Amino acid sequence: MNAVEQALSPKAALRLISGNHACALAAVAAGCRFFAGYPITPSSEVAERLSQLLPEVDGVFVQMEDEIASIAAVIGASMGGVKALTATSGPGFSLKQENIGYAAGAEIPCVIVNVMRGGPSTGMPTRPAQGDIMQSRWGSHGDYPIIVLAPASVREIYTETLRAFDLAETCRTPVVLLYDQVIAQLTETVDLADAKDLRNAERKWASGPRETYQPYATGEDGIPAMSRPGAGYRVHTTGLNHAENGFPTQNPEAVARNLGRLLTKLDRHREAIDSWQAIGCADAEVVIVAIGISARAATRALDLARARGVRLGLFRPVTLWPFPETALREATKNARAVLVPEMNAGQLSLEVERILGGKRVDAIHRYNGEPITPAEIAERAEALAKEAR
Amino acid sequence: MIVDSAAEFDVREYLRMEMMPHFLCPGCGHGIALRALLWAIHELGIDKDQLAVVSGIGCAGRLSAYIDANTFHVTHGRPLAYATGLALARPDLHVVVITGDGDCLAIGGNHLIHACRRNLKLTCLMLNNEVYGMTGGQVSPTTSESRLTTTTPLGNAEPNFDACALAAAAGASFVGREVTHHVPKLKELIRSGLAHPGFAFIEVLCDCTEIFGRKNELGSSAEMVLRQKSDLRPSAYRDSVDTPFRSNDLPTGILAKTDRPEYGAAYRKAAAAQRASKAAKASTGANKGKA
Amino acid sequence: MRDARLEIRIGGTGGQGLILCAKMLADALCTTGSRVAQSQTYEPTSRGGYCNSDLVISEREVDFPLATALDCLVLLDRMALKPSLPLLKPGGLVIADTRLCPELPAGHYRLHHLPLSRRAIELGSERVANIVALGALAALAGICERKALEHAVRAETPKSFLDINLDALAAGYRLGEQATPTAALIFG
Amino acid sequence: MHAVPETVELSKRPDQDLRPLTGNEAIARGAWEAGVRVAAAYPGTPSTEIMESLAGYPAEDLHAQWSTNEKVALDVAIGASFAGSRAFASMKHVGLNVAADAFMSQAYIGVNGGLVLAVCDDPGIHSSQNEQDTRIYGQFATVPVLEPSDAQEALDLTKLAFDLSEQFDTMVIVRGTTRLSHTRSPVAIGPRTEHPTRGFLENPAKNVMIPAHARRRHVAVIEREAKLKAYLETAPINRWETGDASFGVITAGTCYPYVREVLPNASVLKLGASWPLPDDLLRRYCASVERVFVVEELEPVIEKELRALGIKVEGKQFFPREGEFSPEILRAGFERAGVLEPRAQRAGWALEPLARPPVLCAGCPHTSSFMAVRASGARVAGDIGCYTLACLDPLRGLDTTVSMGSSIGNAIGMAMAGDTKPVMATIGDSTFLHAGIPGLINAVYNQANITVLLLDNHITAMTGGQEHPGTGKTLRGEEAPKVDYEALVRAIGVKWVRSVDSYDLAQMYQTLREAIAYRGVSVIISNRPCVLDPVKIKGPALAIVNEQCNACQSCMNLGCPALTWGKDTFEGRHKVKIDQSLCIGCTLCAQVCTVDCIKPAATVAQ
Amino acid sequence: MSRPTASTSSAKDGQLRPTAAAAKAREPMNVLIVGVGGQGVIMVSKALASLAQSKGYQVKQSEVHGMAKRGGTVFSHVRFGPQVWSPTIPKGEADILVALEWAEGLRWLPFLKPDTGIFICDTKRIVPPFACLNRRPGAPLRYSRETPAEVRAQVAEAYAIDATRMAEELGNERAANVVLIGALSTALDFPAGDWEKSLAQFVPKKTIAVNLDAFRLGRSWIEEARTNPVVTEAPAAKAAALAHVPYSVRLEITPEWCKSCDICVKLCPERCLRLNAERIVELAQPEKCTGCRLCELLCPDFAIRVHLDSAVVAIAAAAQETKA
Repeated sequence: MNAVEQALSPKAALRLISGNHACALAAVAAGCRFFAGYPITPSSEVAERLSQLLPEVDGVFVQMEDEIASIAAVIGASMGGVKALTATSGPGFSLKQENIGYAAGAEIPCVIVNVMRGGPSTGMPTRPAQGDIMQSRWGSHGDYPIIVLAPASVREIYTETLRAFDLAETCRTPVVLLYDQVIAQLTETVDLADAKDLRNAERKWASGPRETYQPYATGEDGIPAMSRPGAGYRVHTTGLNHAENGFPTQNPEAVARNLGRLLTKLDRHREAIDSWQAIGCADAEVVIVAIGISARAATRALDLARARGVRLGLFRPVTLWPFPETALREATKNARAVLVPEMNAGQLSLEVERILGGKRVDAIHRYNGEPITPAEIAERAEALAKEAR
Repeated sequence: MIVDSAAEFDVREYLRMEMMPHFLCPGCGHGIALRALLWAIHELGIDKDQLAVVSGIGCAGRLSAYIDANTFHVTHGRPLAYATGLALARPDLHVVVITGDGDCLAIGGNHLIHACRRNLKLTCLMLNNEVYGMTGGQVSPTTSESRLTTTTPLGNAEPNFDACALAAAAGASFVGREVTHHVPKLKELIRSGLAHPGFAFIEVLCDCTEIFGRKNELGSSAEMVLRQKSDLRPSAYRDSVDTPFRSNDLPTGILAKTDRPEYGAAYRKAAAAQRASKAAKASTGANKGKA
Repeated sequence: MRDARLEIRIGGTGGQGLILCAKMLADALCTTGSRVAQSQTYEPTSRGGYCNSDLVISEREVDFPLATALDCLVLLDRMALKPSLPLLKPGGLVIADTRLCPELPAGHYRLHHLPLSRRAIELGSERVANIVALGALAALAGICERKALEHAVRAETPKSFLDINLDALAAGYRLGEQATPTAALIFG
Repeated sequence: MHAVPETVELSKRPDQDLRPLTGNEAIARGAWEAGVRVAAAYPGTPSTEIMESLAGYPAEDLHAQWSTNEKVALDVAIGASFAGSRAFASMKHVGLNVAADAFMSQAYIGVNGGLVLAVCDDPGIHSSQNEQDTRIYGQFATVPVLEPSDAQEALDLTKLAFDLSEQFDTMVIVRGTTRLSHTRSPVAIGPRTEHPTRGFLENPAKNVMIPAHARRRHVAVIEREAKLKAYLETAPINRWETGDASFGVITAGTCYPYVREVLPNASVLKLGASWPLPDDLLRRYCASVERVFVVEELEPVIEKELRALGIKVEGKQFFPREGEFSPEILRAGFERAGVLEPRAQRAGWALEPLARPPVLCAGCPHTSSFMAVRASGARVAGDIGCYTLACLDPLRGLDTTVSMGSSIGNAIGMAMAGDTKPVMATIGDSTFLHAGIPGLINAVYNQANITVLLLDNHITAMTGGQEHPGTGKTLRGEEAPKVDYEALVRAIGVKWVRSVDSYDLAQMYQTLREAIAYRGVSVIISNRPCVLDPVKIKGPALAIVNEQCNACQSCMNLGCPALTWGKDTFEGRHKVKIDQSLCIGCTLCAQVCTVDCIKPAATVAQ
Repeated sequence: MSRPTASTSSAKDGQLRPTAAAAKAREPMNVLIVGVGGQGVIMVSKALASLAQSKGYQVKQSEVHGMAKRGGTVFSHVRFGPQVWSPTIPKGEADILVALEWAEGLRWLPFLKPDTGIFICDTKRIVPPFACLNRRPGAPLRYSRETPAEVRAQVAEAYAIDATRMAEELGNERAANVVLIGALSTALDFPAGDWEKSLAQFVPKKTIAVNLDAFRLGRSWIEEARTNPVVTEAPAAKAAALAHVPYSVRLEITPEWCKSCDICVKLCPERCLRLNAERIVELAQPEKCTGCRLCELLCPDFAIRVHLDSAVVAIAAAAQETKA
């Protein structure tokens, strides 16, 4: 029994584990056999853990010379048909953006963990923040689709990591696992017993004769079948705009056709992609929309407020991007106001405002490295509820 | 023997014919270097399906598109990093990197030195034409001093890299340099590089006639091809009678070769050893338990 | 619901093994069915600077995993005093090292001034002060079974340190069991 | 090829002694013994060693110089004669063409100090562009021509020529041939006789050739011819050797020993001067034999004169008008004429002789120049010099070669006539100074669109390495001002001038192409010393790494004599090997080698 | 010794009187020394002429200059005797032919006296560039094919000496000509000591010792060869096995790929390519193409493919022939 099997054995189902370690464990469980990274606080434990785990499963861990090299190596490994992961934090995430765009454009599956810390720039390496919400969606240039998952607990890091690989592989897209420093380095008791029901999805591999194979031609699902090097297809992969045959083109029709397909491909898989949690929203006067540690504080705030007779609800997008818009509208349809507590100067609230156009949206913005406390949320939400009555 | 297979090697068997003719300028040395690469691949009998070519951005980066193999045209400066991932994940593939002087030494310089140090089995073919050709002729890390480029209108004042010395200093276990005029020799060098069980860095001095040559009045392609070597004066000619007339002295051929352990194999070996030792422990533990 | 939540902080300086002892405690609690969230400060000056390790213990899944109101505070250095004391619940339990945290301001808490580090020195290594503190905390707070804690200490200790750690844990338990509050509840 | 030391020693020992001298050395000795004061020449095979040999005599005895061309050399000698000193000029047959203008006028003027012109013909064309017969020049200008038959006579007749010159107030030609020049035989030498300067003779009517003076001088020249004829009737330089009266042979110069070789006992009239001819002597001799044969190399000069005298002679119907004579040619002629029994023909062994034409030396800098010339696709007017050899395979770099300095004028004409190819002239440094400069001036003046490749190898290489005004040294090796070609060319008005090291093949290719692209006169100075002179260059030899050679023949294309085929082949083509005793390490082959298999021999396992 | 000229005519009464020509006393000795420029032919002939002159003979030594040092044929006629007329030796009259190079020796063989001539020849082969002009596959080396054995059958007395190797073994390749002088000395009546004295005047001071060794080696070699014929074949004389391999060179040009860069045209060793009116490469002189593949290898656009048709068959055949 190797470390992974041990970790996943029923006896060990209930265990104490940190967020970053959960991510590492889940990655291996999801079939990830390649990790490339560069040390950066507060994500390094993912790398450290995988450096122990991957050799156990005949996978490869490599510490690269920088974050750019890390994402590049990850995409390279994935081009080779191997599920691959990298993990980083703000400054490193910034460095990775060009190549994330490449992975999106060339439709190479990969998973990128971004543990959010204070910013901008080097910011506060050991303090939590939630300032990469927009970057995770729009970080690379040009238009491209991407999936961003925002787990709020150690257990969810585990499950969302599994899901990240599933989505990356099935949708042929980079998936960002976005969580904050608190969750990353928090050690929690988690029950992994019910998390073992993995889909462990495989990429859609090319089949059929080489002569008729078009690397970027798709069927209804909008996801092209990928060719595995060595399988005899010998295709070209490029970051240049390309036609269905994979070769660069500047033909406007071909570019529009293929890029248009790329930009809408996730829409056809929203059922699998979308994930959220809505607590007590049905009768809530005020719905709190939050992710990560802020959502954890909000959960407690719900209890605090109910004790004082104020009905609060919580909408927590687990899939942050594409944003579960419909679910948010549904969850907030009865609420008089929405409160968005977030550890940044206003990112999630922008998206919420956009989606809920016209509804009262208030926000708590915190960027001093201190998590927003349940009491603060409760207090503001109560005030908001009273105001709205 | 370096000349043997010329007769049976038809480069077209390795080209994506639908992509031809290629987009390179007339007389571009990259085309010659590409032939040498494909020839070497042919000689080694590497299955095209098992061949992966990773290239960066620039004129050299575009070459991968013409090779009938698994080809990856990646981001600027990063082909070595992509290739590192690919080669580590897929040790069964033959991974070749085609990169240019700017791609490899400027934006990708960090990856180069670490690839040299890491010694993963990769063949890095750096086509050095002394200039950023794709972007219209800007100064590159290998542009010779005093040369004119679109960004050095006064003549390049920066010293240039000796890429091979750099790679060797960074620990590359195989370093070689050749000019395009010596196609069979270049093929042989690349072949040795491909066969080398570790990281092989090969610099090919290529002419950029249309942009660099024209700007610096270096003559036609044939003249530039000849000049590459007369300017180089490989050390072999150092003592010849024309010594006083030329100063450059860049060596060619295999310039460094060591048998350091290959990273991927070493890593896998260590991992396997660890797995074996754990399995042994586990089984003895289980036996004890039974007893 | 508030009753279902217990918050413990072990405060001191970097290098005192605060996180390790919090983890041992968390492990012990975990085996006994509690849900634990353990977090800590990661200061840029992780060696010698202020450091703490927090445990939030709950019967069900911990909602907010960070300390909001401490039930117990272990002070292994005076540095931890200032950031931690304001979080202390009224009437909370404070265990402070006599040597490294000799003076405490007046407040509404139960204070046990114990020679944790001195006892550790007597045992042969100041580095086991954290385990002494862990024993004392376990004894005074009564939050976990001694056997479970001993098991956790065994699991997390390298062989060469096992004896001294177990001795330290026992010494801590003794200190805790014999202790009477060195200061009465003070209403400031 | 420089001064012969033993001759210098001899000059210190006036007692008669036998020394092995070549004909050229003997002519020089004769001039020295005759007290010559000023001597000038332009090198030209086979005459070159005459002046080199003269320069071996003490500087206090005579001034000897290389002049820029033969006309200048003759003018220098004429000047010295004007000044009353014995003067001497030497040249090859075609050199006299260059000097002909001065020569023809000087024939009218005559001499003050004795003036002798040694002209060496080249029957058989060993190293020339034609085999013209200098005796006709003597006839044409009414200047006596003495013809030595061996080295001893070369000495004797040269000495005599000075005396005759002063006696008859005429320049005298001593005519040699390649065979005389380059045959060594024992010569009795003598001391030098000083002839103090006579001083300038102020006599404009004789010395200034305006029409009025010249008309009178022509009369004097014709009178002089009569006097010379009279002298020659009895002169001991003519020899009547008796023999069988059934036939006789009239001959002169180097034909004489061949005649004697073939007909040891025949009646022979050996003429010491082939112009003018002693009519009476000839009549008397012809009357003494039944048949008369004239044996003379090249043109039937004597034969025609005899026919003009009404004497029945036989000659050119048996002995060819072209090529160098040999005993077997004479034997064959006499056999055909029926005076010799045909020899039994032996069934010869059919041997196909190996073609071994002269080639550019290993490492010759012209090689790379002509590689580039060839690649340029230009129409090339060549000139006289080693580089004329570049017309042969494999360089095949020349389209025309006419005469010294003709290349530039020829190129101008080709360009003006609208040759579809770019037009180029290639000319050596010495040839350029000899006769190329006026052509270049003409090109600029007439705005010709041509490229001139000035092949500066720092020496007059073809004739064996003589100094010239571009080398910075005189004939005697003293420092001299050096021509700055680039400045000279610019002064002429050429705007596009570039110097290039011809060992830099790529640079050579490029410069040539750019020069051709320039509209107007462009001049490239290819600057590389000759590998033989003034010092023999020998660098580390190169060798071929045999197993790497793919027999592409790129190096064989240089035509380097150090390169040949080894025993191995590749795809049916021969692999190359380098003769290390010939290789000088110029690296040109390595520069064209497409597999980089040419390395210093020391690093190549043989 | 008197002046050798036969100029005994005298002028009397204004008329030149005839005299008898000097009778030919004895045929002179004719030695023809030949080789290639740079081999030292002139030195050999000077040494011989000097020795002959010191013995009181009339000597004529005639040679060519000029082009000779440029790798061309060099010959020197040495004639000595009481009376020598022609400076050159008539065809079929040479008593001894000394050749410093194999093909040169063959070239001058017709000058040797058919019945009594002695042929002394170095087996060294200096192959001129002209012998390699036809560079097409299978083209033979245009060098003399006759073997020493064949020559021996035709000549009265013939010696093929590997003088160059012998000199190399003595430590100075350049002394090969002196080995041949040694051989020559056995054919003439001069004492060995006189030869050595003459030699010493003509070789560089530093090399006198090695040259004297070379001389003695040449002498003893001949003496041994006379009693015990040495078989020395000209090296690789029969190395024409690969000649006439029937390759047919064919260039396959893809015109739409050619970008007119001119590299192939400029670097083709045979200059057989050109750009046509459309600036596309074409094989202008197929008869010159050797199939060297340089154009194929250096074409950046892959527009040229060289085929050596039936190459496989030909190579196989040639290999078998070599084995046989």
